[in-house]
Amino acid sequence: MIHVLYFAWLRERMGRAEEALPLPEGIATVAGLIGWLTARDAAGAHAFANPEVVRAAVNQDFAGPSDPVRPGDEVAFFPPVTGG
Amino acid sequence: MIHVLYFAWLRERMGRAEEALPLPEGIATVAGLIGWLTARDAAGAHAFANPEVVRAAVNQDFAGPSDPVRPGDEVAFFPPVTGG
Amino acid sequence: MATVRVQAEPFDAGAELALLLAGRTDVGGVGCFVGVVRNAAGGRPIRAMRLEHYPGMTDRALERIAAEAEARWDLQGCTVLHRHGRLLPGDLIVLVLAASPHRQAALDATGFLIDWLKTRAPFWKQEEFADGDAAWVEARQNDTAAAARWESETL
Amino acid sequence: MATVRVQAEPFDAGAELALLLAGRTDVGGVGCFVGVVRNAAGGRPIRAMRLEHYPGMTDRALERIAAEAEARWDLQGCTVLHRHGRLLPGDLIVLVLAASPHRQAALDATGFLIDWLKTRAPFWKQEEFADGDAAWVEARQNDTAAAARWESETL
Repeated sequence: MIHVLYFAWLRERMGRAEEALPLPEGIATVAGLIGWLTARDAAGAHAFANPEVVRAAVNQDFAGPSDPVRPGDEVAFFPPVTGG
Repeated sequence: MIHVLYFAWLRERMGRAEEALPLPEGIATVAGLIGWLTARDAAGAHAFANPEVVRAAVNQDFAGPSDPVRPGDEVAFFPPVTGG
Repeated sequence: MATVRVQAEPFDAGAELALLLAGRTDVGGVGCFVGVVRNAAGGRPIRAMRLEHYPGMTDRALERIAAEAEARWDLQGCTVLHRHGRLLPGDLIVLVLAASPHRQAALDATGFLIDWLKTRAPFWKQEEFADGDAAWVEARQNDTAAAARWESETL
Repeated sequence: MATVRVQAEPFDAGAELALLLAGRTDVGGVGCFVGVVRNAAGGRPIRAMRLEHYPGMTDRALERIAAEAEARWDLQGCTVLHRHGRLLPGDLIVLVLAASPHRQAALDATGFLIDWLKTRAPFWKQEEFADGDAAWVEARQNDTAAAARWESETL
């Protein structure tokens, strides 16, 4: 299983703040997971329509597209941060 | 008359914080006044021994050696400032 | 030693400064930045600012940012506080303090902390307009550029 | 609008920040610097710091410095407070605050205000050492250089 979190407008477009799911067959990277979520349903297609404005973290560290995703990981997707 | 003020170690070396004196004959600039005070007595000679570390203000504005001194002016002498 | 906190409650900048200085007499200066909720964005009046964050990650991110500042400058302590939740115009959002024997280090570290926080701490602002509309704030190129200045100075 | 004050009494940085922000919701950020009396100079313990000033001229000088900052940056207000008299290690000497819609302006103006104050406000520090000795602080080349940075940026 992996734990996936969504924030800000990605949360709104996904219609959920988080979900637990089995790491999909053949998916081993952040980019792979984005592709899988995009293909899964309309919400995912909408949320990830513009991947260059999506940022990710794996286990609470910022992660790039080629960073690995493994069973047990916490993966988060969100827009570029705007705090401060 | 002019009103002359001394601060910090210039005050200590002059042995006074201020004095009122008639604008000396032939003195029309800050540098002129420094020369006159230096020649006046041992305290002045000591206070102004090292003119490059003496700063001046005329009527509460920083002034350079060639700036004019006129009757009625308030002239201050002090080391480089060290506030903040 | 860094103090890092993410909270819904207001903070007291004066009290945080006193805390940073408490019990020590070797500090020469403290740099500080306070971010405030503005009443308008792009000329459009704002009723409130909602701040969403990633609870598990924000503390870690702020601690890292503080540790990076302490590694780069001769600091005697720093404080990074960030609020979340719904804030009103005039409310304080973020507080950064950096104490050092030297004023330039204190000021530079303050600028660094706020610049890095803006691009590396997982917070997202949503503006609630006077007419009830809400919009997520977009990341500004400016902020990325401001943070990048500090990257080129690494190593 | 600048608030400028020279006083023997301690100041409350938090209260000054609140005053600067009071009744307005258009400020985006406030930069701040607080100078503190250090317990040693050149490795020699200090018992107290005496601050002499030129009463008639200090207020004028601080007002000019504040006006210069307001002319250079988009400020919504700034505060410059400076203490005089005998201060102890850990006491706050000077407070600078600069409020702006934009954080970079607030931070830059803060740095400018403290740099200029150090070379243009008629204050003189005398260190009182633990053994009773006292020595006037000499102006630092550093401070002149820091202030000069801002001169080359004029006009």
